[in-house]
This record gives sequence, C-alpha cells and structure tokens, in this order.
Amino acid sequence: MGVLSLAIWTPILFGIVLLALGRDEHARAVRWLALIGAIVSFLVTLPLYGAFKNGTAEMQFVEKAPWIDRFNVSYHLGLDGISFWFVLLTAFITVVVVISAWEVITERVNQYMGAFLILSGLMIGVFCALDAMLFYVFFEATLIPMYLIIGIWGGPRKIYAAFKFFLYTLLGSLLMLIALIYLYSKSGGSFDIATWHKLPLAGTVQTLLFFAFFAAFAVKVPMWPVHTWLPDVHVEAPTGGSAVLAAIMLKLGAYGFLRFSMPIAPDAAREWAWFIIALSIIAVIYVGLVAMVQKDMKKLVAYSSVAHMGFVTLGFFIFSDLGVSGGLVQMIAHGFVSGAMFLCIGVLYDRVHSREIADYGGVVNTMPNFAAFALLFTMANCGLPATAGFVGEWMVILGTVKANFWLGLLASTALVWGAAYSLWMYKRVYLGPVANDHVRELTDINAREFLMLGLLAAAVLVMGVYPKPFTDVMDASVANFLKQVAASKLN
Amino acid sequence: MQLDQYLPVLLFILVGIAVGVLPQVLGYVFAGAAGFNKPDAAKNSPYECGFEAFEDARMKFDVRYYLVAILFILFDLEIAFLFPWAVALKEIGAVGFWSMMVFLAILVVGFVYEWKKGALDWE
Amino acid sequence: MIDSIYGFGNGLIGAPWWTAAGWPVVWTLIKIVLVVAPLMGAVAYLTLWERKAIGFTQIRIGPNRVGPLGLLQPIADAFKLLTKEIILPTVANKGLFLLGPIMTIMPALAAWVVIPFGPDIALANINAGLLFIMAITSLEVYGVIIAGWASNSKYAFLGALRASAQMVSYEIAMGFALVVVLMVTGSLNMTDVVMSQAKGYFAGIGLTFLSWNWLPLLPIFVVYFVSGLAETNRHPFDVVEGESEIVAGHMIEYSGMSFAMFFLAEYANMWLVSILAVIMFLGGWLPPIDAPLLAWIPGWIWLGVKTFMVVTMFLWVRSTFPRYRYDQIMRLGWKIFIPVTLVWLIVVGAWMQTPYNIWK
Amino acid sequence: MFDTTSLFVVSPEIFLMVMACVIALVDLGVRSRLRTLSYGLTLGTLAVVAYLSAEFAINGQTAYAFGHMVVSDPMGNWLKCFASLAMMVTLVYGRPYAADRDMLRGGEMFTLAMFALLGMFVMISGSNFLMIYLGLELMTLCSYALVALRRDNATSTEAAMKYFVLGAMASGFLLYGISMLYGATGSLDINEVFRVIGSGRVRHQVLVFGLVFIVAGLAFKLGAAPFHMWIPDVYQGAPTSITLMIGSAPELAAFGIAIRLLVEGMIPLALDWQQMLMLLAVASLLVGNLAAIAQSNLKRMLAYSTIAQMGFVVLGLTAGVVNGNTGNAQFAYSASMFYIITYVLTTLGAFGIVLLLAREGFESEEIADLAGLNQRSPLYAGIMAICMFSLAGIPPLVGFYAKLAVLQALVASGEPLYIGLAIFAVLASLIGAFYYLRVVKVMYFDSPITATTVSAPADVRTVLSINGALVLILGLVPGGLMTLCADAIVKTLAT
Amino acid sequence: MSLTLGHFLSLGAILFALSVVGIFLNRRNLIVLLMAIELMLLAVNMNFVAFSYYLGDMHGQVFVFFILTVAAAESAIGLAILVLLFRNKSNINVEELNTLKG
Repeated sequence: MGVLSLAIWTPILFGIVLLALGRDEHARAVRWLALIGAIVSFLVTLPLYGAFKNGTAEMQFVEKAPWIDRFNVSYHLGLDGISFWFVLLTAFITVVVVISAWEVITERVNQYMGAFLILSGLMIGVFCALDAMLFYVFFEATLIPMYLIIGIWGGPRKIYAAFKFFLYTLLGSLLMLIALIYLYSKSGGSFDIATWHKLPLAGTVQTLLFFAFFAAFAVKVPMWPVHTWLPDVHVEAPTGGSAVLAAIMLKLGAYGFLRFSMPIAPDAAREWAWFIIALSIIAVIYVGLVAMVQKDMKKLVAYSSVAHMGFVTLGFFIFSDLGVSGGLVQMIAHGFVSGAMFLCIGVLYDRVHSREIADYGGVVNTMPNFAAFALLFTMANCGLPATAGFVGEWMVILGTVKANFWLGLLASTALVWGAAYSLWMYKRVYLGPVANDHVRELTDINAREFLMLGLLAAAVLVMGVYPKPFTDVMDASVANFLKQVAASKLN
Repeated sequence: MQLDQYLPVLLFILVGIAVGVLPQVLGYVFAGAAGFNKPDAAKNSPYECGFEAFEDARMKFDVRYYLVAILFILFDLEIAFLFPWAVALKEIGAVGFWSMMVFLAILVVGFVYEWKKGALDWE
Repeated sequence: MIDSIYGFGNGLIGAPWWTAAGWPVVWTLIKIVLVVAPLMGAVAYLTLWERKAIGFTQIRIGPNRVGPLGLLQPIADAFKLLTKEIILPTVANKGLFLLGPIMTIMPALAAWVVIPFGPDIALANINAGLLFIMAITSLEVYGVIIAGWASNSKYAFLGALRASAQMVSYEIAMGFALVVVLMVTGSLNMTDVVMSQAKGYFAGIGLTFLSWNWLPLLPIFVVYFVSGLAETNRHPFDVVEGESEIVAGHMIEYSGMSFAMFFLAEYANMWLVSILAVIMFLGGWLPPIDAPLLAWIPGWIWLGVKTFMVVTMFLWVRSTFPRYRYDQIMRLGWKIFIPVTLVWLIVVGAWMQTPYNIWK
Repeated sequence: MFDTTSLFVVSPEIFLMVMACVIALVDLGVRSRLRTLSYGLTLGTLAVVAYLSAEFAINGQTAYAFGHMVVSDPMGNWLKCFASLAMMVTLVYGRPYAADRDMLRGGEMFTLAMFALLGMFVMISGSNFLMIYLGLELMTLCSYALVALRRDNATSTEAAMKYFVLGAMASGFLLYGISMLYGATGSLDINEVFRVIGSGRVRHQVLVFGLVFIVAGLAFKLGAAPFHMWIPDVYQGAPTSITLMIGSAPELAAFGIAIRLLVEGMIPLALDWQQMLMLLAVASLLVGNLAAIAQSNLKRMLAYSTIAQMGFVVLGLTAGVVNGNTGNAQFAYSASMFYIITYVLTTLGAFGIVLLLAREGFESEEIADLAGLNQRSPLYAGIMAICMFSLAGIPPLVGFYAKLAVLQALVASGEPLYIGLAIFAVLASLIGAFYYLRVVKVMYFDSPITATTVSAPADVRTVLSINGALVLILGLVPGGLMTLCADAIVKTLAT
Repeated sequence: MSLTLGHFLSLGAILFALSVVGIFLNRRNLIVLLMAIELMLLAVNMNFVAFSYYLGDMHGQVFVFFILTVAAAESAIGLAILVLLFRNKSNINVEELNTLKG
C-alpha cells in the first residue's frame, strides 16, 4: 500500500470506526479518537513532502491496480506539482476542523467527526486520482458527507441549503459523467487521464466536452453566475463545514479545470478563454461589490470566496506560467485564509449565536487575543503583503498585466474591493466601543481555539513570507501543463 | 374434421330449447283458455312462512359454497387435462404414464392440503 | 327403406338449396323427433313406473285409478300441469326466471344427440362424444342457478346453492370415472366405447358380459352410479329439493308447465345417466352372452332393457335409502369418491403398463 | 425422446417444486406464531436452489432440455440464483411483519412465495413461448394471492384487485402478441422464431404488430411507463412484505423474459422494438421521477422510483443494436442486467428498513415516519441512507455503477440520439436525486416524532446489515459482478 | 363465402378490442371487468386455434389448452379477491376503488 493510499484510507478508516463505535455517551473518547485520526492522517501525508522530487512533471508516488475490469478502470493514484499541496492542505485543515468542533458539537459527535474524516479522505482521493472514474467517484462521494454535515448540524435553513448544495453540484457532475463516458468510448476504452490528455479531438467535440466539464467545475468553484448556492450553503453550514467547503471543496472545481477541461480540450479552452476570463472578472469585481453590502459575516466571507476563486480561474485562463502558478498558490492560500475566516466567525458565533455584523462591535475590547488573530486573517484575506493572500493574487495580477494591461488593471481593482469589505467588516465587528451586552460578556479564546487559530496563522504567515517551497513544487508541472495546453489536439 | 356430424348437435340443442319454450307457452295459453290464469299482486308477491319476506333473498351465503366452486374449477381442469391423456394413453407408453403420475402427485398434494386445511369440511 | 324415404324427401323439392341444406336439416329434425318423442314418453311413464315401483317396495299398489293400472296417470298429470297458471313472482327477474327451466331441459335433451342406439345408429357419431356429454351436462348447473337466483326467494336461493355445489362436487367424481373409461377405451367416440367392450378374454369365450367394463372397473362403476344419483338430485341426495327443509329448492316459485320442465329434465336426466352407464359399463347394445338367439334380438332392445334395469335401480335406491345430510353428501363426494377414483385411475393406468393389460 | 439429462438440467426447479409441496404439507402441522419450521425449511430450500443455480451458472454450459422447451444458460442461472437469494432476503425481512399482521396463520406465504419463485424459474428458463407464459402466470397468480393475503384489509384487497386486473390484462397483451408471432413464424420455440424472422420470409408488418403487444405486455410486467399504472397502487396497498416480494425477485424474472423474447427471439427486429423501448424509457424516467417527488407515502414513492429505475433498465436494452451492428449488444444487455440486479439488492435494503420500522398496528409507510431515524438507530438510518444514495446513483455506491454501465452502453453507440438519451437520463436522475435525498433528510435532519427504539430479530438485523454493506462494498468493488453479468450475457447470446 | 384465416383473425382482434375497451371504459362492475379479461384470453385462443389450423401445427392448440387452464385459475383467484373486496368494502364498483391514488 502506497503513501497515497494511506493518506486516503487512514482518515476514512478512522471515520468508519467512529461511525460504527461512537456513542454520545462517551463523546470525549470520540473526540480524542477523531483528533488522533486526523493527526495520524496528517502525519501520513508529511513524508510526501520529503519524498517529492521537484523539477519533474512526472506523476509521483504512482499506484496502479486494476479495479473494474469490465470498464478498464484502475485504481490509479499519483501526485504531481499541481495536486501535491492540496493533499497536505486537506489533511491539515481536517486537523483544524476537528479541533474547532471540540466543544461546539455535542450531539452525534461521532457522526460529525466521522463525516469530516471520511470527507477528508475522499477529497485527498480526488486530488490523487489519475483515473477519471476514480476521480469521479471521489468527487461525487464527497457530496454525501457534506450533505449530511450541512443538513444535520447546520443553521435554521439547513435543509434548503443542503438540497441546494447537493443538487447544484450533482447536476454539473452528471453532465461531466457523460463527458467522461464519451471520452472513454472515444479513447477506445480507457479512463486514464493521461491517455485522454493525448487524445486528439475534433473542434466541436472539444467545445462540447469543455462545457460539460465546465458545468461540473464552474459550479463547484463556483464561478459567477452559478455561484448562488455558495452563500446560502455557507450561511447555513456549521463552522467546520464552511471551513472545509471554502478551504478545500471549492478547490476541487478549480483543480478539475487543470486536470480535465484545459488539457483534454486545449483548443476549446483557448477558444473560450475570453468567456471564462469575463466570468472571472465579473466574479472578482461584481461579487466583491456584493460582498460589501452583506450584513451577515458568513455571507460576506462566502462572497469573498467567490471573488477569490475568480482570481484563480482568471489566472488559469491567461495561459501563462505566472497565471497558473499564481492561481494555484491563491488556491492554497485561500484554503488557509478562508478556513481561518470561517473559524473566526465560528468562534464568535459559538459565544453570541449571531452572525449579523450589526450585533457586534468592539470585540477587541473583550477578546484581544482573538482580535489579533482575526486581524491577521483579515489582512490575508485582502491580500496584504507578507500574508499568504498576497502571493497568489499578486502573481495572477502580474500575469494578467503581462497578457493584457487593461485586464490586469480591472483585476487589480479587486484588491481594493477586497480590502474594502474585509477591513470594513473588521472595523464594524472588532473595533470601536463595546456595542452591546453580548459583546461585553464575551470571553477570550481558550487554549483550544488558540491552538486552532495559531496553526492557521502560522501557515498563513509562513506562506506569505516564504512561498518558495510552494512554487518550487509546482514549477515543473505547471510548465508541462502549459506545454500541453499550448499544443493543438485537433486532428 | 367431420363438421357435418355436428349439424345434428346444433339442431338438437335448438330442439332442446324449443322443448323448453313451447310447453311454457302452451301452458300459458291453456291456462288462460281454461280461465285459471288470474294473477294478482298478493299471489305474486314473495312471502316466507306466511309473512312478508324480512330481507332481500340474495343474502350473504356460506363461503364454503364458493370454495366448492373454486375447487370444482380446479379439479375440472385437471380432468380436462386427463382427457387427452386418457385417450392417448395406449400410444404414449410409460413416459406418458409417469408424466401424468407426476401431475397427479402434485394434484394430490393440493388435495391433501385443502383437506387438511378443512376446505372440505361441512358442519 | 330408410334410404328410400331419404331419397323421396330429397326429391320433394327440385331446388339445389333443398338438397344441399334444406332436406338434411329436415331429415335430421325428423330423426331428432324420433328420439325426443319416445324419450318424452319414457319420461312420462318413468314417473308412473317410479310410483308403481315404490308402491311395490312398500307393498301397496300405487296409481291405479286413471286408466287400467293407472296407465293414463302421466297423461292426466300432464294435462293438469298444462292448464295450471304460470306464476311470475313480482320480485323475480322475469327473463332469467323463464330462462331457468329452458336451461334445465335443454342439456337433458341435447345430450342424447351422441347416444348410440346401435352399432350405426346415432344421430351424431362425433369423435368427441364423451366430451360433448361432459360439456352439455355441465350446463345443467346453470339452469339450477338461474332458476334459484331469478326466483329471488330464500328457499330457491339456498336450494340453488346446495344443488349447484352438490352437482359440481359429484361432477368431479363423475369426470374421473369417465377418464378411467376413456383410458381403457382410447376413444371419445361413444360407439367405440361400446365396441371396445366386445373384445377381451371373456368375450372370446362367449361370456361377453364379463368383458364389459363394469367388472374390471367395478369401483368406478359404483362411483359413477352413485354420482349419477347425486347429479340428478335423486334420493338419497335430494336435499336440494328436500321438501321438509326448503320445500322444493330452486323450483319453489315455479308452477304449471314451468315447474313441469324441471321434472321433465330430472327424469330425462335419469334416463340419460342410465343409458350412459349402460354404454360405458354394461356393454351398450351388446348381448350379454355370445349366443345366436341373443344376438338375434336387435341391439336397441338390449340397450333398452339394460337401461330400464339401471333406471329401476334409481327407483329402488329411492325407496330404500333415507336422505343424506348435506355434510354427509359433500363428504362422500370429496373425501371418498375423489380419492377412490383417483386411486383406481392410477391402478388402471399402472395396470395398462404391465403385460397383464387386458385392454390392448 | 426422453432422456434423464433433461431432468438434471431442471433439477433446481424440480427440487424447488418438491420442497414447495413438502413445505405446504409440513406447514399443516406447524402451530407456532412465527412458523419457524416452515420458515427454516423454506430458507434452506432456497439456499440449496440458489447454490444449484450458481453451480450451473459457473459451469457456464448452455443446455436445452425437454425438446428445447427449457434452456439452462449462464444468464438464466444467475438470474435464478439472485432471484432465490432475493426471495430469501424478502422472507427474512417480511416474516416478523407478516406475523404481526396475522398473515402467517397458514404457511401460505412461504408456499406461495416458493411457487412464485418456481414461476420465475420457469419464466427465466423458458425457451418456448408456452413455458414463458406458464411461468409468468404461475408467478403472477401467486403474487395476486400474496397481495390479498391480508384478508381483512380493504386497502390490500383493493390493491390485489387492481394488480389482478392489470396483471391479467398484461398477460393478455403478451399472449396476443405471442399468438401473432406464432402465426407469423409457425413456431413457439424461441430459437426457431429467431431463425424464421432472420430468414426474412415473414411479412414485417405482421411481426411488428405482434411485437407491439409483446412489448406492451413486457412493459406492464417491468412497470415501465405508460404501462406503470398498477405499480404505485400495488406497492402502496399491498402488505409491505409482499410489496417487497413483488418488487424484487420478479423484476429479475421480467428482465429474463425481456431478454428471451426480445433479444433471443427477435433480435432481427431490434430496430423496431428498440424504438418502442426508447419511448418507454423516456416516459418511465419522466413519469417515475416527477411523480415520485409529489409522494408523501414512502412505499408509493419507492414505487415511482421503481418506474424510473426501470426506465434505466429499458434504456440499456435499447442500445444493443446500433446501425444493424450488434457489437454493442453485450455491453448494453449486461449493463441492464447489472442494473436490475443491483436495483433489486438496493430495493431489498430500502424495504427491509420500512418493514423493520413497521410495528404491530403501525405501518410506517409515510416518509415522515422515518423522521429522526438517525437518532433512534444510526445503523438502520445508515443502511437506508446508503440505499437511497445508491438509488440516486451517487458513487461510491453500487447504484452509480449501474447507471454508469447503462450510460456507457448508450454513449458507446456513438449515435447522437443515444447520447441525447443518456443526457436525458442523467437529468432525470438528477430529479430522482431530489426525492431520495428527501428521505435522507427526514432521517437525518428532522427530529424524531417517537422515541421508540428500533429493535429487530437477530436474523433480520444480520441480513439487513449484510444487505446494506453489500450495496456499499459492491460500490467499492463492482468489477466482479459486472464481469459476471458480462460473461453471462456473452455466453448466453453466443448460442 | 368461405372462411379464411383473415376472418378468424379479425374476429380475434374484435374480441380483443372489445375486451380492452371493456376493461378501460367499464366503471361500474368488477365482475364485468373479470369477464372482459376472460374475453381477452378467448380472443387469444381464437387466434391460436386459427393459426394452428391453418399452419397445420398442433402446438397452437396445446397452447390454447394451457391458456384455458390458466384462465380458469386466474378467474378463480380473481373471484376470490373479488369476494374479499366485497367483504371489506361492501361493493364492487370500479369507481370506488379509489383508496389508492396519487
């Protein structure tokens, strides 16, 4: 069993054990077991970093075994520079999420923890899968735990949110399924992604495939105008759910663009790049504006996620080294930052049970430590230098400017919007005099929350200050990727 | 096919019906001629032991009558199957004989079953 | 002689439709009348013979006022019934009420079409004679049910239910009995049934009556005879019209000629069952012993004599047995006759597989 | 003419029949409320029969018996094996339910179930229209009686009546079609019919005329729209244990005769019947999915879901012959076979839960009755959720691969029409996902309306757990079953 | 005029159509429904016998034999269900079979 298999199945196994044995009567043990599971799963992924060879675009840690003979589907795993960081990110976020739920979740603890661990394993699977069917299975399977997480532990309109989440994303992925099956037939009976990358395809076919994949991934990313599910879901999801959703699940979509849409249908991708770029720009600017008028903190962060993901897709579709790497870095950074933002909101929500910005004010007075963390994350969210948020956005903007100055200019305005809504929210929530009794009675974060936010803060800072390890890993793969998309596959 | 042989059959059935109809008509005519035909409401109305009927005559009846009817259908069908077999028994030999024995064995199982279930019990 | 009559009739009208269709129909009708008329007479005088026979068993004289030895009694009865009012109960279903007697008498008569009165004497020598008998006599039940239902009276209704249940129950035993006869005959043709009884070891040595089916199929013969009693609702199975319980069963609301139809049917059926018994088990028109003198007597006389004997047994049974209870009737039919016939069917079938098969 | 190998070929059927008779008689002496003796005997018999069928299936030989009246081939034997297993599971789930509702007063449930299974066997084995018809009738007649087993219940007798009328009419349609085919080809033997049709000597219109009726009859039996009217009423009205019985194993048999009649007998007419099946499939997907959304009764919802799922099965059958080329046939038919087998497996689990939750005097038929099942029993809620997600076609559950296989068969044809159908099917299953999710929602998100704990006899609990686990495990490793179906179809069609 | 296969088939088709119409249009009495079903089978029998005769093939008639049997068994069960229904609902109107719908 390879490292990747371990990375995938360790959390799933822990999750199943939790589901099978856990009872609310011994919630304490359940929590510890979940934490151990998450940490072990994270530790399992660490050797990857040491063993990963930079400078090659080859798939590494490859595992291949026949799975479904009938369809020539194989259990084919591997990592390259594009997917590498997401495995670690996922495992890391899972640890944080488990910690975040420590005291908050009191009912059906085992199911909550189990769902997250299984979800973690499935998401790692998505990033590792080199077989399209395996990818699809993991991709879709993530819906089940997420659906349950939102539906069981969510807010007042959780059911609406859960259904919306499930059906929106399912619709997209079902169309993708048809595309996968079509490619399978076209390639003479193979679900191997690498084979597909080399498969020559006619122009119209490429376009159709491109949009079939687009349907799946754009919803997941989410791109404007199919982003509407995200704010609803974020608002209703429990803190951990929001964090995982923003930090990792959105990346599944963007990752799909890199793995499927662009290399498989490069001609169509180039042909329709203007379309994606247009949508991305709209997402960045328009959604940024929308975020500004939100009254609900979670909604605000959700919209900011849409805007940030707009940067990612923008970066991808300018077809340059800077753009793609920038998009990737932005994804990772956003993983830390948005996760952290949602956890911060969670911290407040656990105490006041409100997410309305208007219900707060002057939190800094009662929760100084927490406010410091929040400030850091807010800064990162608006892309201030020396934080993780800065690197990716800056790379994307640079790349865009290189490609087209005016486009770059438009994109860079996003920094302004980002700063505006993030800082304004920070001001309204944390600064100023104590607004009301609720805030007055707030207690500062305890050790657990400190640990959780501290971990994320460290990550944000490290990535902001020293992004080289991140980009080093990517370079070769990104270069190879660009070569692939540059070549025409028309036959 | 000897369809011409069936002409008498048809005619005989018609005659049978005629024999059923004619005397009744005749009886009506004769009774009328003899002056005995004097129906009146009281005579033609139903009665039970001298009283007006208490309830509709088409009442619920014992389910066993129904059961007998169903069992009859089934057994009569078995007989329908036995007919061609019986006619051809001399030609079909041992295989034919044993096939029907299997059939009858199943029939007997059903028979024993309904017997033990009490479907054949009255009182 | 017959041929010349046929030829005469055929030439009566010199038109093609007459020779093609008209005359054969008329000719057949004439033959039918030749069957039905004596049958009606036989039915009428069976009623008298019944009363006389019962009288004898009970050491009394029976009818003796109308005509010498009461011989005109049936005619008087007929005349009386003919002039009686036919009552149509107000609550009855008129059409069905009138249909009931017709449906009762029709099968009782129509079955006669396939009865062979001699080697070549049958109205219709069809190859499915026994099947036809089975089919047409099954219709008898409809007459009973229609009559009982249409009367819209509780007695009639209950009587009809009892009658139909009883008739269908015994029809199964009777059907099995027929199957056994078929097995040994190998043909559904009534003439073949008789002819098959004319061969065998005993027939070879002249003792034809021992080759008849009654001997090897004795249990079946008994079952058939008793089932015949039940089928015709005769004593001791006459709970259907048991006068002390439900007055006259399904016939209660009938009067006059409509009522007479039921009686005609019952007695015609007695004759029918008897003649069938004779044909299937008692060698039909065959003389009992292969002797020149006996062979000289025409077959139809033998048939008539045997039938008369069987029908007299009906009367004999009536005058000696008390009435069965209904549950006893059903028990006899289902729990005794069916197993018995089934077993004998298997025995005969197995017998026929052995070298000792006597029906080759 | 007669040889004992014939008897060997039908040995599972013979054993089943003998045991059905024996159990009918043995049961007469059983007095216990749960009829444990009859139950044990029945299960034992079914296990032996399933084993025998599997043995034959693995052996893989196609054998004809009784002068081509019956055939024993891998597809048929596997279907028989799964049908027996499905029947076993049904009886395990249904027994406590039936006992509570006084349906075990006699052992009729077991005997009738076995005879129904025998009917299915004959249907599946039939290589002659007559055998197929007789098997079909044996099965349906037993089913009618089973549906009416709760004698005092107005709903179930009404369901039985509807089932009877429509079922009998379906048989009539099928028969009429068969009679036309017989007249056109002069034979009742399926292989002979195939030869005659293939020779092209017969007028096409006559064949198509007969074909219409056969397809209609089959659609009735499969429950494909617009011949689906009976399914919702019967599923809802019948006692749940019987609903399961008519909703599981018979589907396999119906699939079996669909293959026998349409593929083995009439593949030269594939272009004609494929068009009809396409319409049926589209209608089923639409009607089933849309109507299911509106249901509040769980059994009724599952009935409509059955209709929708049958749409997929039928869809698989349409893709066998493309442009006169049968290269796709094995994929298409094995996809359908895989679909129907996994569907039955999943349905068993879903109804197993419904049966489990029903108590004496309480039916647990409404979706709302499942409220908060997760709090009451996480295990059963989990099994139900697995089944629902599987029916919705979410990986990694087995239902996904079933859909995948069918879609693959469609897309592999390369025809725009089929790809269009695939897209339609996918959209329809999206609608389907909605109502399956609703069940999960009720179980997990709503709070329980009753605090009663869910308890089940050990046998039910074990089998149900295995059932749920299988839905998941077959989802993780579907390869074996897929290969099995493909092999069976290939070997069967090769002859 | 001589009888041809067409005549028999037409008769069969007419009977079949009648029975289908009877099943779908009958809204009053279930017994009529059962009779329509029987009629349907008889129509099929008509077809089989006619084909069998004109093809000179016995199988059709054998089939008829079995259909008759099955028809009898079917009506037995149908009537049994009818009786149950009547006991439970006290009427056998087709229109009142409406407990189940949706």
